[in-house]
Amino acid sequence: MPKLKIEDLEKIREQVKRTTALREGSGFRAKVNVHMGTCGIAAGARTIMNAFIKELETRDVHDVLLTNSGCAGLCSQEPMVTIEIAGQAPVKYVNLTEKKAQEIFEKHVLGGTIVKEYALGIGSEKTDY
Amino acid sequence: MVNLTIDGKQIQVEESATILQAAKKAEAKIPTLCYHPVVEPYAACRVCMVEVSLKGKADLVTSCNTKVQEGMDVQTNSERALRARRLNVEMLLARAPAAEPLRQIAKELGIKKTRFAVKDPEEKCILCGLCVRACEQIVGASAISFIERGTERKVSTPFGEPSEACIGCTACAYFCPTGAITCEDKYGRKVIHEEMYLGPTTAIRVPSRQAVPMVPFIDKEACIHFKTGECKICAKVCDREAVNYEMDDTLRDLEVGSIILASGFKPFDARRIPAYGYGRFPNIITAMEFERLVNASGPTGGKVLMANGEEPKAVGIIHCVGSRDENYNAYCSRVCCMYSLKFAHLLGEKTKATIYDFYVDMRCFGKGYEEFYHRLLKEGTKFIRGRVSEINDLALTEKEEGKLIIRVEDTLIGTVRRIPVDMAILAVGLEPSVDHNQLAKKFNISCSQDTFFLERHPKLAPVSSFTDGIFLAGTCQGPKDIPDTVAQAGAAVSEALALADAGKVELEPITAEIDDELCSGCQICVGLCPFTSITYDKDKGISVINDALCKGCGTCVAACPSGASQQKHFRDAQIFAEIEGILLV
Amino acid sequence: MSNGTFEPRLVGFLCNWCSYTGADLAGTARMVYAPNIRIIRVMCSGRVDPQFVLKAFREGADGVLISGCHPGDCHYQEGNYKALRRHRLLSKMLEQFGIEKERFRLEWVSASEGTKFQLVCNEFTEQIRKLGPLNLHQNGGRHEQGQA
Amino acid sequence: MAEKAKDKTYRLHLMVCAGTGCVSNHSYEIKEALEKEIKKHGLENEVTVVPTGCNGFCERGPILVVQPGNIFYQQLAVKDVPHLVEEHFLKGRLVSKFMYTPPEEKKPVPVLNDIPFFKKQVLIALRNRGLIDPEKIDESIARDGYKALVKALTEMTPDKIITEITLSGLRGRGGAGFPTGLKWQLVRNAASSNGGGKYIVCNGDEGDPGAFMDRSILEADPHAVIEGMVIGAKAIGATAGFVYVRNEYPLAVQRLSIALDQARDYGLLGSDILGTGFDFDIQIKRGAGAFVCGEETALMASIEGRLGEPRPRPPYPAQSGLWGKPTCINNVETWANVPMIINRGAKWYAGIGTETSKGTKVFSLVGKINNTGLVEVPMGISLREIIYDIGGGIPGGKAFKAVQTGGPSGGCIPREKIDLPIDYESLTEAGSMMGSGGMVIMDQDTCMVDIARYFLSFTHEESCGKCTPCREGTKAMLDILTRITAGKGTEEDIGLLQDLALSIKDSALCGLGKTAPNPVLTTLRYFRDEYEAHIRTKKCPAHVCRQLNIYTINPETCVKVGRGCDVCRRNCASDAITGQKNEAHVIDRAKCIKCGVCFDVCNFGAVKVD
Repeated sequence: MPKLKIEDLEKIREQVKRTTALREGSGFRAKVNVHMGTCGIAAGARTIMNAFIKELETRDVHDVLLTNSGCAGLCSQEPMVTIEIAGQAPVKYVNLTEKKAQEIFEKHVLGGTIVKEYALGIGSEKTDY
Repeated sequence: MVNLTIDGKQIQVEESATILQAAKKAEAKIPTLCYHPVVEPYAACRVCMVEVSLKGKADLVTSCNTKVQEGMDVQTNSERALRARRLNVEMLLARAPAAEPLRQIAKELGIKKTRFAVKDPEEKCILCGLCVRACEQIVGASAISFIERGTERKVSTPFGEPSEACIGCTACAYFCPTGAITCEDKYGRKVIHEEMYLGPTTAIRVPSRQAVPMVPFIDKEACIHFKTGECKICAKVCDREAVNYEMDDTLRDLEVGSIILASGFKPFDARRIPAYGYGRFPNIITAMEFERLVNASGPTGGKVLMANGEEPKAVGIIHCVGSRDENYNAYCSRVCCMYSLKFAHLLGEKTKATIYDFYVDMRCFGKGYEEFYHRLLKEGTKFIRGRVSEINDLALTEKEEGKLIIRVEDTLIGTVRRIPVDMAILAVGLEPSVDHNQLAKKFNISCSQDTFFLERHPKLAPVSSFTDGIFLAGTCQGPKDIPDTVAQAGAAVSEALALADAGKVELEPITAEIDDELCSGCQICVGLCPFTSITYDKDKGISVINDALCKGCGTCVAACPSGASQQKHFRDAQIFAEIEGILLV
Repeated sequence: MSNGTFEPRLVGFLCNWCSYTGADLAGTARMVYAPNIRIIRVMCSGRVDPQFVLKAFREGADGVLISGCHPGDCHYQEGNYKALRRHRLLSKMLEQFGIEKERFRLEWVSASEGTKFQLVCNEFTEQIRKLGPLNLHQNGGRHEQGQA
Repeated sequence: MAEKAKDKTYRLHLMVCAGTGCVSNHSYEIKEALEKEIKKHGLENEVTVVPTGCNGFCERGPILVVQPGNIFYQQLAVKDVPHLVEEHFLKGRLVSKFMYTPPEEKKPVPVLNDIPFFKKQVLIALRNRGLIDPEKIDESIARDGYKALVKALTEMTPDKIITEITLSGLRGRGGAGFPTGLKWQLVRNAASSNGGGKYIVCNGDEGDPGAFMDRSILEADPHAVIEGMVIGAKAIGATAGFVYVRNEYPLAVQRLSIALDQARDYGLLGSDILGTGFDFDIQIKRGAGAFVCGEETALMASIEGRLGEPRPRPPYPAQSGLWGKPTCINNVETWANVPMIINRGAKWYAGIGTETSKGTKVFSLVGKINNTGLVEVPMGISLREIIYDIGGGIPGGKAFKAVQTGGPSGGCIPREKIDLPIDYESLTEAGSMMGSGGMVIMDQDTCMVDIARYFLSFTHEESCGKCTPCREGTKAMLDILTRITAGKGTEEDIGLLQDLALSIKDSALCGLGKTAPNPVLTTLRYFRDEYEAHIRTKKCPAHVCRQLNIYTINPETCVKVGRGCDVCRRNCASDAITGQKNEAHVIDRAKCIKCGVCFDVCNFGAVKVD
């Protein structure tokens, strides 16, 4: 392996940080919580999850926390996602598809505008973490 | 310089001094156990602890390794120092109750008995590490060290096995203050002439007591410094700073016209005849040892004494030891008869002993020699003709008790006799010197059957060798006595001078030559010449012989495929003709 | 040659420093040895050209002896080693010519070994006597016919 | 493959503790099981498993922390893995039965930071524990590893570095607490004799019973130590460094070797580091486990290949160390602190801790405490906080009696001093010392004479034997203490013990000997009554010294409760107990060897000890 220069060190740092940032637990501007209870998974939450992962990767976004939780209690409207922009009330989206997820990610998570047509409501209960 | 106070006394010492050294100057006594001036301080026994106040801070330190500092106030016997010292000595006493220096210090400190458990009342080792440090720092061998930890600690060689690193210098035993390390005296025989053969020699000595110049030298074989690079004790104690380790044997190239070899002889080793008991019984000595003994500058001041310091009452002199003997040397050593007679005479002069002289033939061939023999006959020496078969200490009668018994067949009366004596002198013969063979090779000299150098001609060239310019003198050519040696040496010098006086040397006429026309330049001859006298001339494409270097062996001639190389006086044609000639009939 | 008892004709090449002096010693010591050997002095056994040996055989010698200093004692340092090598090679060649290798001998005799020289001469003479004459000439090997 | 993994974003990171404690509790098996299960559920592209260094809460191993979310699972077994994977990682439901429940509470605490054990800790030396895979240099770099090195090499002069360290107030974490900046300054100023060169040494010869912070740091974050050493080398002008680590720490040696190789590959070690023209390399020297080799002069002798025994100081290593060259020796923890100080500045570091002791200190909590483990706390924290808040108090609701700090060289601090704020000075004041940071907690059932005897037997065993006070003195003290615990002590023994202790402290050659009497001195100071009880009434108040115990059987309990179960008689080694089933059993005092087996085996509490 060739010896590193100072700039290389910085490059490695940035590159690896992206993948390990999740472990740090703070400093995120938004949290995307995919509800992955049995009902959610049955309704296709995995696809939604993968869609978000793909978005994060392709857009090279590192300050958004993607996580999952159990059933939100509204099994009929699964798949569901709760999006919480730092300092704002969480918003729940229901009946999602891959396409909707992409749109929500772009407009709400990155843009800060709530995509009202897919939203269930604002200010629902907070998750534990 | 540093100013400090020791026990209230203001003194000034060098900056590099330790408190212990300063205390010595201030005449304050600090007991020590693990300290020795010639090795590095170890600070292990903690007996030399003193209380030091510096800048308002008081502390206990070991005086052996702590350097002095400006303004130190040292209390060698403060309550605090004494308490630590006493307790440490008391604890050490429990470990090594048999260590004398420790008991002495304990006594001085008023410790009568240790309160701690004694493991071994015979233990002497106080683990001061002087032996380990001496072995490492002075000897440089590091053959011993501490093994185990804590109370199990002890001095040992690696794995407790005899260490190859040990050079047997016994420095550890010497440095041991308590006698916990001892060394065995393997040379149990304490005899007065031990200076000659017995015991390891000292590394610094004068060659002999009458040596000129009377200057000591360092024997590299025995010196620890040359084995390990350490020690240098002699330099430390020499006030004149005369010890020089750098001085080395130097090789000097001298260009000379002729060489006289006078490499001398070595006495026959009497140990080779076990029946004569040399080395096994005390008071059986060789002629050289007797010479040393009887010498006024010898170990006894010239008195003839036995190992126990008494004068012998009967002495036997045995001729032909190793000479005229098919089993050892067949030749006669020529000098033994006469020196044996001299010994008999000296013994008669210096002692009241009965003297027996066992001879095979009395060979008194020189001028005045026979007369000397007759004088001895008159002096009462008992001459017995016969070769001694054995010397032992097996007494058959009370009279023989404690004596050496010489068994011999007296050929004049035809009976085997047992002669009890107190001392036996072996008249050992002469052999070529130790490096005789290497010399012969180096100078290309042949040796005769008796292994001495061979002269060119016994009658016509008795001091020349087969090599021009190399002459022989003295016993390297054959056993001879002093007058003969002097005569031969004179002759050798004359021969050499004759050459020098002529100022020129005639070259061998028999050198080889190369015919330019015939030489094909194959260079076979170049590699063959042992004298590198043949070189290849690149320009001409032929080999060329340097006449001055060529010795005329003709090896190149025999190998030349084209017959270009020829030896003067030994040309191929000449030899062919010779062959034809001798085979005509 | 002769009728009655066969007397071998031997040629000895002796080096000047050891063997020739050794022979001299045997002579001055009046040792008796077989008179069959005819001696040629060379400065060194290394001077002995293989041609000399062949020539000796061609001229009618029944045996050839080369004698030099003991190994390591050569007056010229290593001439005797050269002789040793040549002896080995030449022995092989002689066999191919039909000359028994026993007829060609190399011995080390030092200047002090008069006795050894006597011994070697007597032994060699006896050996050749047993082998009989070389008879090169009867087998068409006459030198008048030229060499191959 | 490695390159690809670097870019891969995972939804979940499962941080499996791979410190020695958890590894011996089969954490590698857990890791394998996790990977297998994850694959089974097809989650391998969403979830990754990362082995980390010691998490610190060793009591609860094997430990798994799920990130993001900081979910703390503890005491996992391989059989639990399928359930855990399915519930949490697949379905997203936290599994509370694997969570930690603090002793006094009923509800499990899911999040690591909410667990009291972690809440009060401030991580500097252990900043990367549980967050990176110590065998991957990239992860260390991502957590700002070698950032301080760049700063030190490009922006700072050696003097500036030393000033920064001096201002931070960092003191040696190995025990004595010598100001690190000052030490560096001394080494920097020292003229190097015979041909130049200076050395850096990292002392990882951790030998105190119950202390394992050096091991944990080397295992969890070897790059922090390497980085600290390179910065130190730049500051003092050294070209070569050694890490002296015990061979009994195979995992630490292995991780450090890997880290050194990776750093060398990256050009962070060796010649021309990061192209700045600075040369420095580090070698590992493995020690054979002699306690005394933790003493700096003995350690250097050992590195040089000589007998590992101390030599008198001065000269200090700063003047004449390894092979006679000026040498800077610091402890593992000290080195690990250095990069953070350079990164975040002396002011930040000096803001933590007390007036004289700055920063944090890592302590290992062992003994009679609920939360055994490794904790990093700010200086000045009280013993009470450590023992009760972080340590979770004493098991079985027993009373706290004393804490031994500083290992066998330290002393016992009694209950009365529980509110002592911990720093170098306060501990020394209390007769103990900071030491390397071992904390052995003792409860009411601990006999302080026996504790002193235990520590003395350790120092006696580990004394190199060079100097008289340590070699003979520890033996003498141990003999006396053994005598006292066997009920054969006399009134004079206490005086003699005190004299010996003071004299050894005063006159021993090295730190080992000078501090060896501390356990005796502190127990004499705070628990003299226990010594007196052993000597005068031949009783051990804690019933630990069995030779002083008198065992009897309460006949009533024996018959009524235990129905003369006969277990004690069958187990008695010396046939001292007589009796039959359903009858009261009796101990024959003459025959009793006081082994205590009957007391241990009696299920009914019929056997009494007095």
